[in-house]
Amino acid sequence: MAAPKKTPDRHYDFTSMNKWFAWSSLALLLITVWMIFEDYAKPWKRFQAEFRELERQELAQEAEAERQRIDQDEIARIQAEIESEEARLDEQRSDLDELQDRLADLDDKVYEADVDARTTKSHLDTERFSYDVAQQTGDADKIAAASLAVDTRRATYQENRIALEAFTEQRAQVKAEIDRKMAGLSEDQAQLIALQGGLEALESRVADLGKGLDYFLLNAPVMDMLEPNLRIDQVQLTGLYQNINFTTVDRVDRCVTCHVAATRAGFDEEKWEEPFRSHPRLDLFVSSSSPHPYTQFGCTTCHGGLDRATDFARAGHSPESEEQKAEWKHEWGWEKQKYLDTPILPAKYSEAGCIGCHAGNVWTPSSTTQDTGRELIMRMGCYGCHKIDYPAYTDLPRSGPSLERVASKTNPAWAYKWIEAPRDFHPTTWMPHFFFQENIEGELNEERQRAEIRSVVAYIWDRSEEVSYPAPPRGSSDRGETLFDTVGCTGCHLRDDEANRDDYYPQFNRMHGPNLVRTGSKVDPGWLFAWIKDPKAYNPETRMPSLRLTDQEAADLVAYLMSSRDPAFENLTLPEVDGEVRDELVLTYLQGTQTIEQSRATLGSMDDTARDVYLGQQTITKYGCFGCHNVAGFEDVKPIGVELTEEGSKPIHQFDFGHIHDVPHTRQDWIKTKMLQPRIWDHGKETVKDYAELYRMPDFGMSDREAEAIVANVLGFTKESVVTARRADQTPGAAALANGRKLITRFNCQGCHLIEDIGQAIKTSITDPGLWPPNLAAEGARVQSDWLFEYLHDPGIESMRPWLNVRMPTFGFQDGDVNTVLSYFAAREGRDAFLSEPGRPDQRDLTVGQGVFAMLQCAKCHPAGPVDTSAGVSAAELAPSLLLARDRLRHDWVDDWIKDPLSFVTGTKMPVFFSQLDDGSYSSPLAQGIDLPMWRGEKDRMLRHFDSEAELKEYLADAEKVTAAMRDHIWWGLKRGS
Amino acid sequence: MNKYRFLTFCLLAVSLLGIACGGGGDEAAAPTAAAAPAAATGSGAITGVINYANGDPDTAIGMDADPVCVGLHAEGAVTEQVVGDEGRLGNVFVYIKSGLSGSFPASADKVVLDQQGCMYNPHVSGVQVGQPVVIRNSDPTLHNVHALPTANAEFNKGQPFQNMEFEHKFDTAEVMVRFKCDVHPWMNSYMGVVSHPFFAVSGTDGSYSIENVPAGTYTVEAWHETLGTQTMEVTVADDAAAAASFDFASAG
Amino acid sequence: MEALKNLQKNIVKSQIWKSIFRVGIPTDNRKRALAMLGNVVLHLHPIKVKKSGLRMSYTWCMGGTAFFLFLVETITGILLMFYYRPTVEYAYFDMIDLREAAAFGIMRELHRWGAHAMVISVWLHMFRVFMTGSYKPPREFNWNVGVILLVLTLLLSFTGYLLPWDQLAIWAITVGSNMARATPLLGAEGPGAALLQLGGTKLIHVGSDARFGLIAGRTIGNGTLIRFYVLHCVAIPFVAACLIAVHFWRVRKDGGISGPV
Amino acid sequence: MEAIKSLINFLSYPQWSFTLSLVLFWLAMRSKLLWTKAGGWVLLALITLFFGLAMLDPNFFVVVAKPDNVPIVMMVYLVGFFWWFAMHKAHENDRRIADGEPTFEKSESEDRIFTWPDLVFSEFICMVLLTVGMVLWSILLKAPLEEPANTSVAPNPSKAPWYFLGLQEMLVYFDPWMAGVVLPGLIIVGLMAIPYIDTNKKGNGYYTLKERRTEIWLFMFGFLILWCELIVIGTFLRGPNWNFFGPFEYWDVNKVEPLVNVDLSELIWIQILGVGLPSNFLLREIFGIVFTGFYFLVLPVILIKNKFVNRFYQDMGPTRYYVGMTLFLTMMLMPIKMYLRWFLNLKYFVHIQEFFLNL
Repeated sequence: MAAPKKTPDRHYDFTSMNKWFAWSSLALLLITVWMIFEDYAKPWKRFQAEFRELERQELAQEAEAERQRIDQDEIARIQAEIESEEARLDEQRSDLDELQDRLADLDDKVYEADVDARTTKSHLDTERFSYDVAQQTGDADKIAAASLAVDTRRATYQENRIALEAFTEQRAQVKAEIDRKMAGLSEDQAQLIALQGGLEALESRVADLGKGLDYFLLNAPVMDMLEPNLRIDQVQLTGLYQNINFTTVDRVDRCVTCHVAATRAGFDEEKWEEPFRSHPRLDLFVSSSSPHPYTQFGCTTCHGGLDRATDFARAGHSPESEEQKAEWKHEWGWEKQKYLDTPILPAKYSEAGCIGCHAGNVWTPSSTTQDTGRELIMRMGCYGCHKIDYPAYTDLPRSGPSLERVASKTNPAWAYKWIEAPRDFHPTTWMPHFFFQENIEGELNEERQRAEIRSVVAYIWDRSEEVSYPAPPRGSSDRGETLFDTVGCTGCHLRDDEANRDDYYPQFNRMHGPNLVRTGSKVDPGWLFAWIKDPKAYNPETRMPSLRLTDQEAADLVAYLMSSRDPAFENLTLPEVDGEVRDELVLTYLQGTQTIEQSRATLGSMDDTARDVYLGQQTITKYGCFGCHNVAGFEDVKPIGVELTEEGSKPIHQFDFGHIHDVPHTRQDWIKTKMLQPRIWDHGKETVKDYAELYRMPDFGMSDREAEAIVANVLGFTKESVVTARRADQTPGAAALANGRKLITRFNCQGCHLIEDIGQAIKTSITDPGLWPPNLAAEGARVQSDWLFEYLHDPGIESMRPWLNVRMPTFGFQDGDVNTVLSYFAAREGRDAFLSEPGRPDQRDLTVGQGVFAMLQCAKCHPAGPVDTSAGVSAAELAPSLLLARDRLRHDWVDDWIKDPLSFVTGTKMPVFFSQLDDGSYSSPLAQGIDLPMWRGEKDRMLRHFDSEAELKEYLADAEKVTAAMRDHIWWGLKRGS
Repeated sequence: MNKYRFLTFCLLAVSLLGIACGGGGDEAAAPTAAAAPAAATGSGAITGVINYANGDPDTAIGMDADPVCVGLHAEGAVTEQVVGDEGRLGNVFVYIKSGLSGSFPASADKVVLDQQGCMYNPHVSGVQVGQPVVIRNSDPTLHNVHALPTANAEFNKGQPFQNMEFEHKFDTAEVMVRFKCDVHPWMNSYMGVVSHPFFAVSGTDGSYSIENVPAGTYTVEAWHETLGTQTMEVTVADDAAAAASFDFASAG
Repeated sequence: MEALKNLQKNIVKSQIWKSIFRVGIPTDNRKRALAMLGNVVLHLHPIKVKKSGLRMSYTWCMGGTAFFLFLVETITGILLMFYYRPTVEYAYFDMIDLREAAAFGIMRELHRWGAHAMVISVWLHMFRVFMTGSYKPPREFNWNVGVILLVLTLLLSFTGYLLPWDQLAIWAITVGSNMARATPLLGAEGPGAALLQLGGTKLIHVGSDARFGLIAGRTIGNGTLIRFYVLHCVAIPFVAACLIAVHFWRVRKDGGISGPV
Repeated sequence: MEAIKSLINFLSYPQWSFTLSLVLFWLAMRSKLLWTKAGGWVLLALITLFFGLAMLDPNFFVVVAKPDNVPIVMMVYLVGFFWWFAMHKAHENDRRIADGEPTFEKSESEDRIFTWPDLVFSEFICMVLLTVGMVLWSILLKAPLEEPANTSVAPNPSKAPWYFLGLQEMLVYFDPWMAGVVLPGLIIVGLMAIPYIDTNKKGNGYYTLKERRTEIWLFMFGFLILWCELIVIGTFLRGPNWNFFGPFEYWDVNKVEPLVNVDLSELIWIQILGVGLPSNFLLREIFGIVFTGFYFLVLPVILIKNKFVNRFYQDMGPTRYYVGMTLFLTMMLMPIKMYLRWFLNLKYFVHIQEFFLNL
């Protein structure tokens, strides 16, 4: 082993070591700068800076326009005036100066006196306390001394105050004197400010938005922790929360950090692009005066997305199309947020956001898509198979007709053909296609389906009651047609083979009942006669009302309806099915509970009919027919579909996209595709899955927008994320509205009436607007609840508009339903449902009322007796009879209505006689009109109640008094039978 | 993403530079175009004739519902839809639909719409946005003026007394605004509300003339109550009248 | 220029300066020794080291890296504690805020990646120590301290994994902690747990077993979060810091950075 | 390309990849060429080439590019590098020892260098560079943050933190009490026991392979194969439902693998002896118990007869020998169980569900 080497002093070469050190330090410096930069340069800052500049330019333009607008001559004139005024004041300079001196002097004096007074006051308070102390000692001398001290001090204080007040008064006088002298000048200056103030304000705002040194310093790194212009703008939303794993966290919305202009008005022109646009409909959303102010509701509560995000991609923006996606990727670095369960709803579905608070009861023209979707869900009967635990979809009757007595109505062969393809028979039907869908093709499957359909028919006929009806009396098809078009059938029914549901979008009122084309090939005429005479006799649960038809009318209608026939649906026979295929299906079902051996034995013990009926029962269970129809034996069976109450919160990975790869993996795309092609997810699995395992959702023949309307609802069926107190529908009024609307949709009131500006579908078959059923806007303000209660129970009792052909049907409402309607109308107008009886006015008012009634020629339109139609009066010219007013109308409404009808019902024929003035009061034209020779008689009659003509005219010029008098005349002066 | 970083970085760099150079002052607000000036009217004109082939005549009106009206028309009244001499069509509203630029201050002249003999007079008329319309009742019976616009606000005023009148201004251009009387359903009138003064209504001889048109190329539209609309490209030169005649035919 | 030099001289000669930089720039061996002796941080090192101990190719610098990362984790961890609230309501959204709004939210990345790097460097350190046979006498004890530190490192990382309170976190911890269910004798589903009975009363069940103790509940929840937070921020770092001190001290006592004996 | 990918997918299934890695490990440890500089470069080039090409595959990329999986790629490189490096140095020193020269470390260990400035300065530079590296990593790669915690929705697969994935992988072959408690516990115990079992005085403080071949073989087998490789498998190759996926396979949630495993008792009583299972669990499991007893109690004694093992027995004495042997056999239980599972579908040697005692 070699001897140890001499220990060297150093190990490393320090030149290279220093180089290492230098380079690594430089790297550290650079990386630190990079880190700070990374932390500083957030995209939202760019948006804010850009918007600031855009706004500055906009304001600069406005300022420029304002400068142009200002009349320079006017300014020059005022400035000249100011100069002359100043010159005039200069002449009185010595006077003014003296006044100013006095003012200054008095200021001092006031100040001194004030200090004196306050000093004395504080001493006084001290003496008072000393007095309290003396009281506690109980020493009479001390008490007396203290009391004396208080009194003395109080006297001094009094003097101080007097002095102060005197000086203050003097000062005010001097000031007034000065002001008086300067008045001309001040006025001119005020004018100048009025002229130029707007411009100056604008210019100062422009200057504020400039990017000067201060701007850069305030927003420089590190400095920006103090008071930057560019900052995250956030709002905490109490009670509107993120629902995470059984805990809830208030939302903290930061959207306006980038959407800088969202809450501000005035950025809605084309040129403003997102994120610099105002939110649409600021009257409804976001603005502080709207019902949904930003500070209380934020953005993500309705729109979804990650509330706290400050980055485009992470916020969860959802592109509406592939092009938009590509553009966003390129422009904003968009990427799919795998870990965000609630991405922002695409714009076309954003109404789904309403449901969180409104539980699907928005019902205003501004939420059309969602309303349409809700109506579709109700009409298509989605809730029959899918539980949807929202008030709008619970406690609803089954959406389809009862099958408990169907054997009395039609024949099995027709039923077979109907089930096979309902839309072949009724192009607009809501009944979906269950069979011959894309996932059950092939010969064997078709044979299986034929067996299934036949067995369903067999089961239904097996269980159905059969009543035979006598043939109806002879009727005239022509008369029937007229009746059909005018009596009210067309509010709910179409009779049109060419009809296409989508053409009616979004108004489906005329599809409330079945399309009545081909009725002759479907039903038994005896049944039809009995049915339209009294629908409830056949099915007590039906929503079809009675129109109180006479036998002859009913017979005419039957004749008309039976005249629509289609040979393709007549004289049909049930097709034969392959018994083996049927038996194989029966065996499969039997084997669900039995061993293979047992099932064979059971099958052997059943005859042909029993096998059909058994298979029918199983098939009805499989397809859930009882979700929409009353089927005997299925009264209490649970619905077969997936519950949809929280479908909008279902994690995306729980949606089965099967082998379909061109549908984007989003909730909305899955649901929409499912609506349009319900069996698509079986694609490629048809042969691998067992026949019974295949998807069963039927095809409703939806159009694109129908599907989207439904999606706009289903997306909103989310887990609760709003505390109860923050939800809408919490007040009794809101609940009354919601219940009323549900009932209105259920009974299709809007088929005939215009309610909340929607409806009157019937007008397509009634051309004369005067013959349309009434617009029910303001109904709650107009009619008495007692009257409406009676009327809804039996609309036949009386008629306001005897000339109408269309009849208000008898629905056979329960009291509860009627009360729902009453509460709805009352809540709509924000009024109590009931009023007390008004007192009788004096004779003078009645006389004036009568006179004015004549002068305004009210009776020209409001018939006060039976209408003589021979005089060429068409219904369109007529208005409701006023004879019913006292029983029907609300007393407090009549004069309001006369004064301003348009404010209650847009488009009403009732003219405005009393124009509204700018101050909100109304003017009356009657004081002038009374002098016309033709009204001399009325004038004389009225004058008897007045001391002078002037007094009468004063009365007549007062719109309030006159309308009240008219009301009183209508209330007390018009009598039935007069 | 990198784009923003880069931009913000530049912003930062520029700001530092600005500070280093003693701070850049505010840029003066860029001078911008003032609000569109009132455009001048010109010296051209558009004239033409409205022809009407195989037309159906006007039909008689039954005024039985109101005896007052019957009294006012001893010889009976007819609808005024297709007034015009043989082969000509009156009551056609002709106006420049597009091609104009600039704005035109509203005339202060009042347009009168009279209710006379239970008819509107004139049956077809035109008015500029903001120009006052005076609506008068010259009959000794109740009329109500129910305007049924779509773009403007609806109004419905009762005029129970003879010689009552009121004034109204329209805010928005709209061709046409229909007027009706709810008491006398035969009463109809149409008023074209346009944003400029270049419109006319054809007379019974079918002729019309739009004056003071600035030179330019315009789309001119002719509107008729029952026969619909027709449009035509017209080029107007200074001090000359461009011709634009329309041919209407009854649908039957 | 002259003035500046004077100023520098005055500063360097001032009492304050001298009290801080006691030795000055070590220019001779005595000062080099003094510099190492007089400084509390540097005195972890001996005054002289074996040349082989200086060689990166020998030590791989993995122990030092692990210790440095421990310091990085401590500093970034303390900064993160200013923002982070260990409750099920806030934990996740504090993470979001760190990402979206907090200044220097990058601390979270530093902390997370630092933790991964620390685990790897500790393993490699062990690998190196084994490969040079440095566990052999007299370093058996220090090897064992090292093994404990290795376990603590894993536990630190494991407890920290839960804190973001996202799906990744709780399911990783669920999977990890489910194993405790099967601890022999002490886990409800562990072999022999059924034997621990007192008069027919089972002592070990899901409400009392090792897993329950680990996650403070039957399922991962707020209790787990608090428990892991305290373990992660206080308990384990404290123990680890103590053992690191012991580890370093033993390195010195056992003859410095190992080399051929 | 697709064919190669399918081949790699096939080969990466554990039974083949594990066997392959055992063979490669054996070859590598016996190779000399591999641990030269040229060998190192080739190795690096090959691994990088593989990663580079594989990253072009979307399925591979998705898994490897997950933020939390990046450290594992780093680990693969670092462990690979330091394995090579340690072996490189060991071979160098072995050559020197064979040539009668002092080892590299020995030659320098006598030199004492002042800590200031050499060590302090170099340490400082290391710290600076590490900081730069950490910050760079942090800027370029965002820490993952998934959906908020939700105890009712389990992600598929649910994975433990990456450094415990070896243990999670063991769960496939052992019950949790073994994979999660006993084995990790024994790993720690085993690590701690190393200095006391290893009686080899040589190789203290310098790299060598020849002088402590067995120790290094065993340690490397445990660390590289049973720990690191299982982590890599657990991270990159275990997908939904803990199913195995080749590196280029799509992680299909619906993948189903046949899973019919039998216990040793069923194998013997039913399949071999053709009689039913006895009802007494001790009798039922008798073969398993006997096998386990044989494995842990008898095998060490028998092995003493072996010449190679006998040398250790002589060096270590009985206590060290038996402790060491038990730890070794426990470690070897892992591959044994794995092979039995793959080729015999064996589930448990001993299956006493009554006490949750399943081995």
